[in-house]
Amino acid sequence: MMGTAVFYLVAVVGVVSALVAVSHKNPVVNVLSLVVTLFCIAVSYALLGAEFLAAAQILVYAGAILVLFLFVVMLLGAPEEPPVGERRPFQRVAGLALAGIAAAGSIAVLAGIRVAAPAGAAQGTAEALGRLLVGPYLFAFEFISVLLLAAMVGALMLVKRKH
Amino acid sequence: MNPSDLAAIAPELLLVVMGAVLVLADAFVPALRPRFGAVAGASAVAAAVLRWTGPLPGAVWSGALVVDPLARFVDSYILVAVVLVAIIAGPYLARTAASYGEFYGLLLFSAVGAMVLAKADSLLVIFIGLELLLSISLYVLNAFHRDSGVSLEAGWKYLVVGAFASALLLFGIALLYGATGTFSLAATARVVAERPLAGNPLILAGLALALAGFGFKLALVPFHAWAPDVYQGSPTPVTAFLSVVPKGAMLVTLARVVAALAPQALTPKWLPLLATIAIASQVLGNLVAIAQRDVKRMLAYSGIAHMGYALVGIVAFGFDGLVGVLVYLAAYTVMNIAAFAVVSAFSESEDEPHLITDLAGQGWRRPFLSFTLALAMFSLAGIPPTVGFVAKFLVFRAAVNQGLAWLAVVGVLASFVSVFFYVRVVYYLYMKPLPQRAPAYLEPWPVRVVAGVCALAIVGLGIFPSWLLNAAETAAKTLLR
Amino acid sequence: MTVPTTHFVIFAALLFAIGAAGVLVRRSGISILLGIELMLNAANLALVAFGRQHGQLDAQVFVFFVMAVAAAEVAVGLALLVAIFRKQRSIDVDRLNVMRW
Amino acid sequence: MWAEIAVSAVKVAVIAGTVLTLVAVMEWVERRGAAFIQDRLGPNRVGPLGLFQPIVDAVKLLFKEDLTPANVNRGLYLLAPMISVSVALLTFIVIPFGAGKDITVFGVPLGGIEVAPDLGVGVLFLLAIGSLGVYGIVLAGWSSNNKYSLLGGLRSSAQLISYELSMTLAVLGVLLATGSLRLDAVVARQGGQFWLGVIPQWNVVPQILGCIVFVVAVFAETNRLPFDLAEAETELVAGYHVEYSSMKFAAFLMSEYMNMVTASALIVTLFFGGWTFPGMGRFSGWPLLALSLVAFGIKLAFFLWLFVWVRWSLPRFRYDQLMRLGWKGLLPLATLNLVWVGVAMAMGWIR
Repeated sequence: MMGTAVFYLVAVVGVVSALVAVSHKNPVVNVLSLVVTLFCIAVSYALLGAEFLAAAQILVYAGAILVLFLFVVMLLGAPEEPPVGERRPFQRVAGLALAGIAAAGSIAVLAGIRVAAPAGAAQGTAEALGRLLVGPYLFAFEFISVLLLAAMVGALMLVKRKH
Repeated sequence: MNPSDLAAIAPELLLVVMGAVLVLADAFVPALRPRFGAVAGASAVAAAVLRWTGPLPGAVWSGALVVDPLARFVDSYILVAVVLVAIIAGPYLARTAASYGEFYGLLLFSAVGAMVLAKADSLLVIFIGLELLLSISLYVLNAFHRDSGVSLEAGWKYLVVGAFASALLLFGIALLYGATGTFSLAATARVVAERPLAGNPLILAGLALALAGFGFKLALVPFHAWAPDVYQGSPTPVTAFLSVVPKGAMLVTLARVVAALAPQALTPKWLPLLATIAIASQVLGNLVAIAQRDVKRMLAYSGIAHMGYALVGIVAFGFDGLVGVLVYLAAYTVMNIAAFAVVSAFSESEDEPHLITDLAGQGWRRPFLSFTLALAMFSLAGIPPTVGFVAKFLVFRAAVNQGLAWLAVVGVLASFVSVFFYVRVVYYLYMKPLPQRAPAYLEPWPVRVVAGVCALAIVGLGIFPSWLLNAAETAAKTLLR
Repeated sequence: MTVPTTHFVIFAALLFAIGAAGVLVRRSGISILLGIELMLNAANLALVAFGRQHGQLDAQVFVFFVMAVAAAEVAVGLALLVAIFRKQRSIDVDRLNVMRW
Repeated sequence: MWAEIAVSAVKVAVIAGTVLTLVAVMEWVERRGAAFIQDRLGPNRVGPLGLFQPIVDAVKLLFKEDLTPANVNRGLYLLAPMISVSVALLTFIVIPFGAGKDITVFGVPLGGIEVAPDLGVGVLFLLAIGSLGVYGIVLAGWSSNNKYSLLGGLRSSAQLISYELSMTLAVLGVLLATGSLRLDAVVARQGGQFWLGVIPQWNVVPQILGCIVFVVAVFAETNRLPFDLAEAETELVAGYHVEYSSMKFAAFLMSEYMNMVTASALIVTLFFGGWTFPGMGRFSGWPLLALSLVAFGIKLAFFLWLFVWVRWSLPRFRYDQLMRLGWKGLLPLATLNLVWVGVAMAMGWIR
């Protein structure tokens, strides 16, 4: 009961702030609205029994990734972009139309699925996820480290000063 | 995890370690930088040897990977591409004074991503391998010449398109998971066999999104718009790499996904769509290529068309089709790398466009490289006795055998169109007079070596394709279990 | 009473579409990257919802990996933006138009 | 149900009240402590030993003119101090201040002196909420539309992200030894037993390295000297809060002191046995609760004093030194600590 009310609340807030995040012309407001949306997603995770992911979502996205965004926005002097559509009205219309079609289509498809009541109560605790990570998903877990290494080397390469 | 799991991925481990070593060596022993290319190439060769001498145990790492003959086949040509690119990158890096260590390190990481992708048996591993190792390294490699506007532009465009495609793919994976309840391709095949899911909207929407993601990465029409800019802007050795390795690994992944879901549930529904994409890619790629003045852009559109041909092999899914795809990938690798190797030697600066008119008259002045370029063009056009002809023949034959003769007919017609712009390159090389002030091009030996190897492969495999064919047949058998 | 999976997934689909619109419409590099983040997050939410549907934790593991991957992608993307900004003093990606066919 | 809510509400009120009182006390301690270290008297006019000074300060701040500069970004400018205070307050809800597992009040189990004893992801929650604190500073810096503020905000965001890594790694060592994310489990593990009969089994003993890293990192996370580059008054005037006055300024000040209290409480809980004390096995029920609160209070007071002590003894780091220390000093040390804990646990040296 309580959970249901919370879900619809965060869903509405999440969608609205997502709209602000992609449409407002001030980049700092964009980033902050996205923080709100991601927070709403974290709450949804908690409602879905994924408590570890909920915490990780805030820690990783709100606490690190979006701070990085803010950092870059400020480093580059928070440039405000000229209004959209000034130079490419076509792309704007096409983009919005595509997204609208995608949203309508996916909702139509998803509303059409008949889903049974949630099956098991698999709680996403840190321990349960940890056992999976070093068990069946060990390869991906190790492999992701190569990915992070590559990203680190690449990001540094792009911004370091000439020697 | 057990020791056999580690043994199964020994080549990948070797490349990861060597990549990290090269990055570190750049900082600690800068004097050795000019030798990094040789080290990277040698590691790739060693990895290939390990792959061919090592075990092929099938599913390893709790079903995350399948190390089978198919994976070995794809690995081989990925590694060949790495060796060739490592060789031609030397002169480029020397000219631009870029960071050697990072370049080769990322090249090796990228190759590992492609190799993992080629043997992924789980949507999770596909996602990580495809999007990230393959893409993240490539975003940086595209923008490697970061003082140049076009290089940064190429990196940015590839990043946005790549990330957009990965998001599409991820949502597709989510929907597929919603329908099947598993990430494993092997398990998906079982689920699909047990329960007919053909009409399930989730699986259809999921496949559509995943297909769009793959389409972006393979630069298939209508997801192709990024390719010309990225091809033109990236450093030429990187273009050579990115035009062959990601596409090959991804086509094989696509084949694995299709093999898991098809034929029970999907083939009839998806056939027209895939066929349309294939035809559109061939037609658009070849027609727009005619209008190009820049060789790299022309090759980009030609690449779009070639992925359209290769997709015919997937549409005509089955043993013949798969063999066709594999041979096509191998052929495409040698002819494309040959073309880019020569183009990189025929240009003064990476920032300037590589105009076709710049090639005028070079045929007589620089006979060896020009001959290789001409050979590559004939092969891309599919003219016998080159390997390009063999590849096209196999793919179209597979289509005919599957009762899709019309698809083959369209393909052949599209190939006829393409002859025009491929041969135009040869025409410029040999029939046009050398301009008064022809730039003095460098012709470093590494480029000549690569050109020679590729030329030999184009003709050799074109005349004696049985070796390649046998390898591809062995590989294809494993997928159709 | 629990919220049906469908509702979670519709929420995710809406966010996904909004993110996609952002990527297609915006001109500022930062906003484009934000849109991509939103899309990835929407897909994550759908994954977790389906995971509960199937009573499995595998989807949550997948999401965990996607988070790592997104972080890496953002790091490279922002580094590229900084490099572009140094080159042309702007992150308006419409100005990245040297190459035309 | 109503009894449970009432007990929770009382707990929240008591903990929040204590923390806010501590903030006022700390302000006095800081001023008197600074004076003591610099061999002068400090505020001594209002009340005995100047103890009522914080009240006077608060009144002064309250009645000052509340300026909002003309060209700030209004919404974000107002939001920033609120974020800072809310984040600082939120982090308290998982910290166990005292015993009380075995106590029931009006038939409701007390579950320890902690607001949310049932939160399974305790430490993660703390880290997650703590990582949001940077928004207050960054937004204050940006929305003020002032070069000094912006620089302060920028520095701060880089600093907080860098040190958060080392801090988290240091915490991981403790979590690895505990095998749980819950802070009460962390405390329980350290209580009661002794090495060689005399050394309490506090995490600080096997993980001295992790403890040092953690302490240094939280100094940076709270933006206290020697890491207060975000507000370095000699170069940046006052950094991110230069444009703030009156209560909004006080909000930043309060959140800094609250963060200090949290940080000290965390050091105590993670590395110094939390509310446990030697010989506590002989007590139970209310006496145990009372003694545990005293034990926690003493430990907490020591680390709070450490914050003051360090602030008035050490000079400020230069920005590049700060970054070097974070990435080349603390991060490897924290990793080393984690490896050591892993090895020690695998070999059975730590149970």
